[in-house]
This record gives sequence, C-alpha cells and structure tokens, in this order.
Amino acid sequence: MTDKDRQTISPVPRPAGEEEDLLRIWATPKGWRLPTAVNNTVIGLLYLGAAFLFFVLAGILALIMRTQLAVPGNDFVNQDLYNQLFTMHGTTMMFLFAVPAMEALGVLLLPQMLAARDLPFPRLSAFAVWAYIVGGSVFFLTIFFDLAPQGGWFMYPPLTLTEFQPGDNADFWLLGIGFIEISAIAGAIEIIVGVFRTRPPGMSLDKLPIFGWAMLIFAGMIMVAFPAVILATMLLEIERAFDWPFFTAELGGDPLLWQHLFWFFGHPEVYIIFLPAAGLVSMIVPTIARKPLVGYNLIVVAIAATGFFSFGLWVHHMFTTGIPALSLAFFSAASMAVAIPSGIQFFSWIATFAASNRKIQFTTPSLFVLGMLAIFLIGGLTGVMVAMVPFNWQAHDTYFIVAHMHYVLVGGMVFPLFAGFYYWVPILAKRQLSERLGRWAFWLMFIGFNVAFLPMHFTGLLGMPRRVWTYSEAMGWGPLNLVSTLGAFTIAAGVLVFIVDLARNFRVGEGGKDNPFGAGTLEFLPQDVYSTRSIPHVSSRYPLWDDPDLPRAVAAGEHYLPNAPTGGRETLITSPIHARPQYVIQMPGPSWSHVLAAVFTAAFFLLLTVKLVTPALICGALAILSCLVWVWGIDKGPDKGPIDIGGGLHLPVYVTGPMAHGWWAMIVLMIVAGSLFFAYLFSYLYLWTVSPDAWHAGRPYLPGALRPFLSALLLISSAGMIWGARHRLKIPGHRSLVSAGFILLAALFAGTGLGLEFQGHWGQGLRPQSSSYAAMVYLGIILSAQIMLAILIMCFYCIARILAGKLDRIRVASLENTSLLLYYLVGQALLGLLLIHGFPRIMGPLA
Amino acid sequence: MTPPRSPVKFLLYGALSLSGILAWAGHFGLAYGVQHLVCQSALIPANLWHVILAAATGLFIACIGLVFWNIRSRNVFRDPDGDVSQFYTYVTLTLLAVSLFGILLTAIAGFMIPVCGSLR
Amino acid sequence: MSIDITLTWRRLFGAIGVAALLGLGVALLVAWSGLYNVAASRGHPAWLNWFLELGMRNSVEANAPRLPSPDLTEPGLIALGAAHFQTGCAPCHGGPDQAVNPIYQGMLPEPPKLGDAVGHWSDSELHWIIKHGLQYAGMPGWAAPHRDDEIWALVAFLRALPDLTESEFRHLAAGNGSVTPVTVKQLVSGSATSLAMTTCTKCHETDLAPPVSDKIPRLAGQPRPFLLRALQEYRADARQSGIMEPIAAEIPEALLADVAAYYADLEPRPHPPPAFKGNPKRGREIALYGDPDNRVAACQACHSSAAKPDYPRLAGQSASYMTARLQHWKIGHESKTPLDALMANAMGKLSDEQIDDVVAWYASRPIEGEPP
Amino acid sequence: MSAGRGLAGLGMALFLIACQGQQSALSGGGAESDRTLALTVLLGVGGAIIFLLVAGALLVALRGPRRWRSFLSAHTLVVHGGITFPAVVLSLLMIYSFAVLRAGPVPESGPDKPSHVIRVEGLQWWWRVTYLQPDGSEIETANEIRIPVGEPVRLELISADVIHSLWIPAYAGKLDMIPGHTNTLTLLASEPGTVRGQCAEYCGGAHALMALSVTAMLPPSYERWLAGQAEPSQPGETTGHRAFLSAGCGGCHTIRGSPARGRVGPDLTHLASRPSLGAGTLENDAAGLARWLDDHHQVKPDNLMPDYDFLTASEQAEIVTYLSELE
Repeated sequence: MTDKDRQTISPVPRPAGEEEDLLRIWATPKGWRLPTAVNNTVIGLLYLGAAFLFFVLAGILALIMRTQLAVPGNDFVNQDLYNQLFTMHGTTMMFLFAVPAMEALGVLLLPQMLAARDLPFPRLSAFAVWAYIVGGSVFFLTIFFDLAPQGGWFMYPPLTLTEFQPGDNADFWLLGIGFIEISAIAGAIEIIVGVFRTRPPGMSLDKLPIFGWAMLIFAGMIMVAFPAVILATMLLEIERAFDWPFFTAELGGDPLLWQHLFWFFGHPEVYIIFLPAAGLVSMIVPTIARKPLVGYNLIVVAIAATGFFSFGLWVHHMFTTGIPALSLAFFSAASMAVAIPSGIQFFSWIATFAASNRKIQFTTPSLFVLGMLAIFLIGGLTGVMVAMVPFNWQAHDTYFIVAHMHYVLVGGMVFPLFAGFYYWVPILAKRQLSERLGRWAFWLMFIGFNVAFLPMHFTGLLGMPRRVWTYSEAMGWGPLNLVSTLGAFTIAAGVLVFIVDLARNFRVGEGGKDNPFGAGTLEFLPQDVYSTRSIPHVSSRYPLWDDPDLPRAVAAGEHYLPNAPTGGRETLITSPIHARPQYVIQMPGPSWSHVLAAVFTAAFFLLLTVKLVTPALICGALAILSCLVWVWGIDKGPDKGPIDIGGGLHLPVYVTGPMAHGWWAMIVLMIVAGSLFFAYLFSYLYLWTVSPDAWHAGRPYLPGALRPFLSALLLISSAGMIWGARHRLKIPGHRSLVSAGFILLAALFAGTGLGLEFQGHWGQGLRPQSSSYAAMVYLGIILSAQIMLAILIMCFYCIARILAGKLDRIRVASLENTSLLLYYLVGQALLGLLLIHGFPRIMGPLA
Repeated sequence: MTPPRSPVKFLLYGALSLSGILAWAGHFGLAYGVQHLVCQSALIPANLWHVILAAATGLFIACIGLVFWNIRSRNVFRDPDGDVSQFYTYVTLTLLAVSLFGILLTAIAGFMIPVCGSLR
Repeated sequence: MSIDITLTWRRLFGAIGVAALLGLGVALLVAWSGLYNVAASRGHPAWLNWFLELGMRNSVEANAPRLPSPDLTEPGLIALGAAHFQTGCAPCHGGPDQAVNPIYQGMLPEPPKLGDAVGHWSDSELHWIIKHGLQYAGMPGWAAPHRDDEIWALVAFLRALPDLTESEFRHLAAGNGSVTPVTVKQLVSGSATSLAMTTCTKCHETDLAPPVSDKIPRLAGQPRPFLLRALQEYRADARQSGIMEPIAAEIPEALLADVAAYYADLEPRPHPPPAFKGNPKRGREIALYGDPDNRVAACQACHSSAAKPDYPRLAGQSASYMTARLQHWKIGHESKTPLDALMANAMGKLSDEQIDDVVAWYASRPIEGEPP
Repeated sequence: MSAGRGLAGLGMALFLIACQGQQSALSGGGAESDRTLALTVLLGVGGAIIFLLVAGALLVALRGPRRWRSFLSAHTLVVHGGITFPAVVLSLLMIYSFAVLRAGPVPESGPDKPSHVIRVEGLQWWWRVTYLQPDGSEIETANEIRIPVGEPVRLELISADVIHSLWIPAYAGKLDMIPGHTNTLTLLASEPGTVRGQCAEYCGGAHALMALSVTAMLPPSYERWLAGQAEPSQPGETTGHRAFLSAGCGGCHTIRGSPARGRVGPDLTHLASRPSLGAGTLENDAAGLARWLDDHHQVKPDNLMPDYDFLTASEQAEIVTYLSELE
C-alpha cells in the first residue's frame, strides 16, 4: 500500500480523547464483575486455561494408570477405579481438553488475526465457556465420588445401558458430552460468521490466514459431526431413562447403531482437533522461515479435502464388527484418500523451511513444531497401517492403537498447541516465557513421549489389549510397560516445567507492543483491550512484511474505524468473499445475563442427571429467562444513522435479511438442526434394514392417511401465518396487533400440527417401548417438538417486543430469526411426515 | 463503494468450488448405501451390484470431467479481483483431481471385493 | 444534622445478616440457660400444638410419594395387619379390645386413637408414616424399611379398623390362636394364655389349621437348621421383616432351637387348592433348568429336599408369600447375609411373569410328607 | 543414525521374543495370521523407509546445502511429494491389502459348511464353547477351544450380554461378538500347539481377566479328545459330589451324568481337563480350585458367581476334591 492510499482512509492526527473513549468502552470489568467480561482475549484465555487444567488433570489420571501397569499383577488401583480412570482420561482429553482448547484458540486468535474488535457474538462465546467450565468441573469431580462413568470414552451399549450400568455413572458421561455439544456448536456459529464476515477490508478469501481456513473447516465439521453424537447421546439417554429400545437387539434395535453414529462423529473429531493445530503450524512455519507458506492454495485444498474425507472413515473403527468385507474396503479406501491431504501439508512445511534464506533458529516454538513433525509423521504412517483391514484385525483394540492414537493426537494437537502458546504469548502477556525452561519442557516432553509410546506399538503386537487393568507376568509385557511408565513420568516432568514457566513468567496483560518473531500476520499489530486501534486495509497474506510501517499507522488510527462512532462496542462487517465493508455492528458488552444463563443451563443438566426433576425444570426456566434478558437489549435497531468509518465510507449500523450477521448465524444453526435430522433419517433407515420385522409389525398401528395431511396443512398454514405477520408489521413507532395475532396463530398451528401427529400414533396404541420402529416414530416427533419449544418461546418474545414497540417493519431481526426457524421446522416436520407415514406404506407391499 | 450484495454469489462459488468433494461424497454414499441394501435386504438383487457401481462411477467421473472442462475452458469464476478468481480456480481443480482419486479408490474396492460376506 | 437512611443493597444484606446472627445468639442463649422447661407433663401451649400439627401434616403430605396401593380389602392382608397391630401398635394407640396403656397416655403428644385418625390420611400417607415414623412424636419407623408389602398389610388393617367390633377384631388378631377369655386363676397364676406378641399361631399354622392367610409361609416340615437360621437372622436384623424381627427378639434365645424344632416336626397339613396366577408348566422349566439368558439359576438345585438343610424347601409353599419374597429381592436391597446375597444373585433378571410361573409350579406341588 | 540402529536392534530382539509369545500377533501359525504377518512386515519396513525419507528431507530443508534446499522449496515438490507419491504408494498398498482380504477365509470348495463348527458365546467374563456335531448334537465346554490342525474350523461368535471380541492372535485377527449378531470366523491352524486368546473389546468390570486357551491338535487326537468330552463324567457317589449338589452348585453349572444341569455358569463336566480356572485367571489345580471357591471375588472382581465362603472348610475341601477329579 502506498502512502497516498493510506491517507485516504482516516485523516491523522486523530482528535484527542478517541483512544480514551475506546479504552473506556472496551475496558475489562474488574473485581467481582470479572465473570461478566466478554472480550475475546479474556474469554479466550479463560477457555484455554480451563482446557489446560483439564489436560493436566486427565494427564494425572494417565499417570495413575501407567503406575498401575508398570509391573505385572500390580494392585496400586483396583479394577473398578481403573475402569473409571481410562474412561475419564479419554473423555476428558477428547471432550474437555482437545475440542475446547481448539475452540479457545479460535476465540482468542481469530479476531486478532482478522483485526476485528471482537467476535460477532461475544456473549455467546462467554456463555459457552461458562457452561463448559461449570459442567466440565462437576463432571470431572465424579471421579472423587466413585460416580465416574466406566463404559470407556466410546460408551458402547449394551454395556452402558441401565442393565449393565445401573447407577448414575453413565449419565454423568452423557452430561459431560452435553456441555461440549453446546459449547462446540456455539463456537462453530461464532467462528463461521466471524471468518466470513468480520475480516478486515481487502482480505479476500485467498488472503485469509491458514489458521482462519482451518477454523472455518473445523467449524463446518462441527456442524455436521456433532449432531450425530447429539443424536447418539439422546438415544442412549432415552433408552437408559425410558427403555426405548434403540440398541436392544431383542426389540429390533442394534448396538451397532451407536457405533455408526458415535464414530460418524468420532472420527471427524480427530480431524476437528488436528486441523486447527495444523493451521497453527502453517502460521508458525512461515514466521520461522521468514518466507511465505509454499503452496498456500494447496494447503487450503488439503484442509477442505481432509474435512470431507474424514466423514468417510468412521467405519474404520468398526473393522472387527463382522460387517461385509466390501464395506470395510470402502472405508479402507477413504482412509487412504485422507492420507494425501496430510502429505500435502507436510511437504508444504518442508518446502517453506527449505525456502528460507536464513539459518533456522531453534526457538521453543520451532522446537515444538519440529517435534510435532516427527511425532505426527510416525502417527500418520501407523495410521496407514491400521487403515489396512487385515492388519487392523490384529492391531485393533490393542496397545498398538493406543500408541498410534497418541502419536496422532499428541503430535497433531498437543505439540502444536504448545508451539502456538509459546509463539503467541507476546500478544497475550506482558513478557515472554523463558526460552531455557521452554527448551527443557520440550525435550522432556519429546523424549518422554517417544519413550512412553514407541514401545507400545510392540506391546500391542505382542498381544496386550487396551483397557485392561492388569496382566500376568507370563505374558512378557512387563519390561515394555515399565519403559512406557518411565516415559509417561518424563512427559509429566516436561509439563511440570511448563507450569513452572507459566507461574514464573506468565503475566496476563495487553501485549503486542512488539513482534519478537517477526511474524507477518495481523495478530502481531499493536493491541489493547479494543484490539487494534484502527482496522487496516489488507492487500496481501503477510501485511506486516509488505508494509513495515503498518503497525505504526494502525496504532496511529490511520485506517478504518479508529474511534467508536456509536459510543459503544462495534466492529466492521465485510462481505464474505472480497471483504468489502458492508456495515458496522453494535455489539453487547459485559453482562450477568449470559453468565446466569450458562450456570442455570449447567444446573439444569446436572439436576436432571441426578434425577431431581423439579429443581431441574426450575433451573431450565431460569436459564430461558436469562437468555431472554440477555437478548432483549441486543437488537438496538437503526438508532444511529450511517456512520463514517474512514476511507469515505458511510455505513449503516443495522441491516436485516441475508446480509445481516444474525441471519448467517441462524442459517448455521439450521444446518446443525438439519444434520441432526439427517442423522435421524440415517438411524431410521438403518434400523429398518437391520430389523424389517419391527417395521412390519408396526404397520397396523399407522394412523389413516387423512391425519398426516391435516398435520401438513396446519404446518404449512403456520408458515403462512408467520409470513403474514412479517408483512403486516407497521412503520417504527406503531404497534401492529394484527402481526402479534398472526404470530400467535403461527405457533398454535405448528404446535397443533405436531400434536396431531403424536396423538395419531398414541391413539392407535403404539408405545415407544414396544419396538425400535415405535421408538423411531416417537423420536422423530421429539426432534420436531424441541424446535417447536424454542419457536414457542421466540414467538412470545416477538409478541412482547411488538407490544413494547421494539419490533417494527425496520427493526425486524427477532421476527426474522423466528420465521427462519419456523420455516425450517415446517420443512423438517413435512419430511418427517413423509417418512413416518410414507415409508412403511411403500415398504409394506414390497416386504 | 460497491453496494452490499446478497450471499447468492457466495453460495454459488462455495458449491462450485466444493463440487469435486461433493461428487466424492455422493459416490461414496451411493456405493456404501447400495451395498448395504444389497446385503441387508433383498431390495436390490446382488447381480445388479456391479452394474450399478460401474454406472455410478462412470456418471460421477463424467460429472467431474464436465466441471473440470468448464472451469478450465471458460472463466467461470469471473471476478474483478484476479487473485480471487485464480485462487478459486486452483482450489476447485485440485479438489476435483483429489476427489477423482477418492472415487477411483472406492470403485477399485467395489470391483475387487465380493459385495457381501465378511470373508472370514 | 440529618441521618442518611437511603436503602442500598449493601445495607439491606448487612441488616439481614446482623438480624440472623442476633437470632442465632438468642436461641443459643435460651438453650444454654435452661430456661425452657422440657417436662412432658407440662403439655404444649395451644399455639405450639397448632404449629407442630401444621408442620407434621404438611410434611407428611409433601414427603409421602404417591404409591400405587395393592388391593387393601384382601382378607389375608387385613388379618396379617391385625395380628401385628394388636401387639405392635395397640399398647400406645389403643384398639377395639383395649384402652391405651396409661404408661403411654403420658406421652407428649399423646398417641391418637387410630380409628378416628386414619380418615385424615390417604393410603400413601399412612404407608409413609408407618414406614418412616414421626419425629418429636415417639412414633417409630418400621423395623424393616424395605418391606413395603408388610406395611401395606397394616394400612389395609387400619382402613378396616373403624368398622370393626371388639369381637371381630379379637378373632381377626388371634388368627389360629385361642380367643377364650382368661380365667381369674390363669390370670393371677401367670399361666395366662392371653395373646402375647410371641404367639406364633396368631399367623402360622397349627396341627389343626393352615396359616391364617396366603401371606404367611407354611413352616411345617421345613428343615430345622433353616428355621433356626431364619429366626436368628430376624433377631440380628439380618433378615428383613417389621413383623417377625420384634417377635424373634422377644423369644428367649434358649427357646429358638425348640421353636425351630417344633415347626420342623409339625406334620404338614393338606391345604386347600392353592391360588396362583402363573403357568406351572413354564415355571417347572425355570425351577429345574433356570433361564440362562436372564442369568436365572435352576431353583431346585437349592430348594429341593436334597439340598443343604439350611436352605428352605419350596414345594407346597404359599404362592403369595413366595411372590412377596422374590419381589423383595428383585427390588434390590443390601444383603446382610451370604445366603441372602446368594439368592439375590441366583434369581438373576427373573421377570414378573417368570416369578408368577415359578411360584405357580412350587405352590402346586405337594409338600414332602404331606398327606395326599 | 546410531539411534536408528539401536531401535532396529531393539525391534529385532522384540521380534524374536514375539515369535515365542503365546498371545503375539507376530508369531503366525494360522492361515489368516500368516497372511497378515506378511502384510505387517511390509507395512512396518515400508513405513520405516518412508519415515527416514521424509525425516531426511526435513533435515535437508533445515540445514542442508543450498542447492538441495532450493530443490526442496519448489512448489512442484509439494505437488509430487504430497499428492503423486502418496497416491501411487497408497493405491498399490491398498490393492495388495485387498488381495490379502480376498484370500480369506479358506478356499470355498466343496460344501459351504466346514466340517468343524464351534459356537463361541461371550459372557461377562468367560466363554461358552459349544462343538456343533454333524449329527446335530452339541458338546459344551468353556474357556478353551481345541481345533484340528490343517482343517478349517468355523467359529460362530455370539454374545449373551454386552459386546465382546474374540482375539486369538496366533491364528487370526479379532472379531466382535455383538448381541443380535452372529459373526463367523474361520481358523486354520498350521501346526499343533497351545496359544492364548483374550477378549479385546472392553466389556465392563473384569474385562482384563477374560482369556481363553486354544489348542491345535493333530486330527486323530482331536477326535479322541472330542469323543471324551462328549462322554458324561463318572463322578461316583462321593461326599464331594453330594456337597456340590446340596450346596446348590447345580443351579448354575452342569455336570453331565449328574443332576447338576444349570446353564448360567460354565459347564463343568470335564473341568479338570481344562488348562485354567476363571477364564485364564488361575491355575487349574487343587490349590487354584480352593482359592477360587473361597475367594473368587478377590481373584476376579465383579465376576457373577455368588460368594460361597460360608461353606465350611471341609465342605469346600470335599468339593475341590470332587471337581479336581472331573477329568
């Protein structure tokens, strides 16, 4: 960018007091109000800190297990505790550490990389974090009360049904998962809208930092993968609580349905964890080499391809279930295909190192990156091995898999995370971490890791299965296990050194005053609570390398939005492809409402788990109330005119329709709901193929054809009603009671339509406990009913806003979101009617 | 300043650039689904399996070829910002190639291994 | 000079805190000083009576779960309840044939006449009160908290109580025991046969009569070690029964073996065609071979005459009794003896239907040694 | 590179140990495991070579001569190293693995049913093994499988409760036992010997203590052994026999030829001929039996047999004597 261009953005010097305004508006709440904070740096650090705490805790569990396994016939812990330990270790590492840590990085770094003031929905991420912290802590505490689940982190039924796990233990697992489901989906919304809409002007998609691409695909994968596990956990909890036979073979269910759903989530989960970490590496390697990433486009291809191919792998966790060899072969083939994108990234990093003109410095971040390359390479190669069906039959469920999986996850995620932490500390903290301690931490972890896990490949091939708490001396696994245990404690020593480093040197504060590694991306611009002073115009992938003067210019306020023209928190929304400025959003600040909503949501699930239904319902109602309070003040409407952001641009502060960021968030939510329904369709058809008899026996219970038509008619009219409500709204200042009436009718019609459908089956005497067919019929209704509940609340919310004069023809966001969800519901319910009433009728004659 | 636009173009670009990968997903889902039906229910006779697989593979490869040719020969991602259209073209074509590989692997599996039976 | 009395949150919470501390202090002071007179003879002032009554009534209503009650008009159930009531409840509450013993009249609060009081409570509430007792009223909880079935017998009796005459009650409570009035000579000489708690024949069979109801097990012909073990376990609270545990506790230890011997040697009497609802044919399969799919062991392995003598024989046993026992294990409770645990394990996942079947088979078989 | 040599040495040493391991996937000894072993060696060696190549490229990229580095920094390297090379190698590997997959089970010549069919049922936490005879009769044992050498044996795998997985590494990879499913696995042992197998799918509580032994015998001795198993036991009216029955053991266990015919626990007809107690947990001798009877919940926590520690010492001793005579 030339000097001439820059002057056209915002005139300097800036008026006095602007920076003070920004500091005041974006100030982090102090003292006991700290929990109300929503700044992405505060929330992100909290998120990362909690995730790291769970990493340490789950690591301690691993040490206890390693101690038990150090020698044959040990009795350091008993069978019952050991079974809880490995379940908690896996669950905590996967759900309470890995995914949240990656989300945390997204929350923490994305806005800084995009030079946005904050995430588009700051309270949403804060809500997710608090729900996760409260719920995760309670979940973890169960280990101290002998209440921890002991079904393994994969929780296969029938072992996890009440018959074999009668206590609340398994329910606590379902609870722990519930929180991560909530926070993951909230994070996905945040990240997708953030990456597409809050980029700085000029940062078209081809200039997006690789980490942004990784987080985008990460969020996209969450949208598709998590609904599968949401459905699976729903099925399991319903079967545990109410005996609906989804997994009970005698009544037409199938234990394999759980495995399909769980691994349809579980395998992509591994890539959900790996992709952002690989994104980190792609950010750090160019900085180490001081050269642009070689093959940026190819890496984007690799990330996208990984995201998709990873959904074709799930059965490779099921190679030993006895399903046809060809099914295995398909998934074996997809497992081959997914190796290619990893190869691309690997060679891209090698090429970038090779392109460097300088001698590569082995700083702590570089060491962790190189450690990652070595470890992940081995993990990838053993991954190809276990993708081979015959080899898998031997290696599956042995310590070979334990070794492989840790090489992939520790190499693919933990080492990059440490690299990333050392690399980005300068923008989070007042001072750097110690290089000396960092090296100690690295070498201890690296050597310890290989000592612990390399021998496990052999332990597994020598016949040691996973999840065994003891083994006899005659098996000959003793020496290898002892070596592994020593390695595990060496890793722990490395982590301890890191903690010491944190304690001695890590002081949270606004950093970013310098750029110690000489990075080229925007997060190393000068920062304060408001992020960067002004939002730069970007014209390359490494703006800081192209324009050494950029930090000064940005800090001087020479770029976009150097002030707070609306007097509150705000950031710039740009177009999704080219990042052209579109409008400015006014963002909510600190508040207790979302914190309370999170706490009550957590309390709701916890109380349900221990079967205190009444207090749970009260907490649920309070959670909804808190949410309503939270959103009531957000939709400020076009209360400020077009504002000047610099560069001759005058942008609106309020838009609705497809351009609005809220509309985008709603679409993401609908895709999530759609994935959930898709998982339901899959389950329905899957169980039909497994036990067509149950469908045949259920055929006489199908209500007459008139009833579904009536339901459909009601649903369609409900959509018409809400459309009418939208069009009968009046201009600002006038309240449209007609619209309010239409909204009420819409809710009534949709609710009646669903009620009619339920009553039809119930009236015929079909009971969900009787067969898998019946259970699936009612599950379909439940899936629509829960959306209906949300719509009902939203409808009353809209009516209240009309009556309060806060909903009119212009300020229409709440009604718009309600109608979007209602349209979606109508679509889903119609599809459901077609399936439930049509499918048995078509299949009846064939059978 | 360009006026704000609706996200239609964005969606089109998105779908088009992912067409290869979507084709792979479609082929994979079709192969796995049909095979499941052949083996688990008598809905599709086993002797049709290879015909269906060959047809599906041919169809999807043809689709990929069509998209490839279209993007290559005409400047589908017409865009004032040359970098963006170049980026889209590169990503789309490479994804098509990688997906083609994925589809071929699936087809090889389908032709090498008998449709049902666990072979154990 | 002006006083600032603006109410702030801080002041409000402060005031509440200070008040709470003061209240706590006063209460401690009263307890420590001994100013409050706890003599039962003083009675409660009216306001306190009202307050305690209110608390008790609402507490019972709030805490008693709404349970599905069995058929409370079943004569066997009422008879069982009557037998226990006469010696277990009437001393405090009085009954149709006796006034409240003056010793218990001095209790505070005075135990209510149950004929009048039961009308105020629902079945579930009565069940709850009997099961858990009442704090501050001297009402004890049931000796065997898991035996809901026994408690229902008492509820059934209480429901019948208001309409009972003295002699009806006497016959009901006496069961197989004698209801001839005591003579003066018997009374003064200590050989009175008035029905004591330990009178087994109130419920169990005699050489002339079968047990008073189907709820009562048939003891005649059971092996001596089994009967003795049962009595000892009742005494030790290791076998759960709110009716039998107090009785076993009252029998002198030296006599336990004799009681066991008495019933072991008692000639089993022919009994009327047993009432059961299951299918004896299916039951036979379970009894002989078990149901491996549901981890049900073969019953006959332990309950035939070839088994160890401290295992009970089940042939000809009362159906209703066996069902209650099996349901008791099925609900699940902490086993206090190895044999109890063994049985809980051995019955596996026996379904309700299977319980009926296996009970039907055993109930339909003749007792060994029973005249045909 | 000396570390690499050290590793290779260690690998060789382990390999030698592995060949003798009774539960090793590296020993081979059956048709399927031999095929898999060849694939394992190929994958292991090939993986090591690729690791060395890529690690070498990385080292060169970091510290190599300028000319080599500029070669490595080219965009075409990313294309060929990241796409072409893996695509070729992986395709070949996949085709080879499919060929291995196709080779199983045993050439399907002649009748579709192998002459030896054994039903293995997984239960928490032991194995019920039933030999299905051509005449329709069944011979039941537990926690031990015997197969004839050189003849294909079909195992029918089912589960009574939760998911288990049968893994006999010396003969074949693992295969799950899933409620509602019957999976079949064909074993073909190449030489006589006894190996160990173990449950590989976590099945709750005592999963770690759910093993079994598998013995491959020459066909004539196999037939002899099977005929012996088919016979009822000849216990005689000993005091131990009476103690066993009167304590109620027959409620769960069958001893053919006696009134004990429970089917909840393992068939004990020829208990003394089996190699272990408690599914590979204890030695099968008098001491092991006594320990099991008195203390089995310590030996194998959570196992579903009730406690019999209330039996008197003499009762226990009588039962132990009786059981150890059930050849």
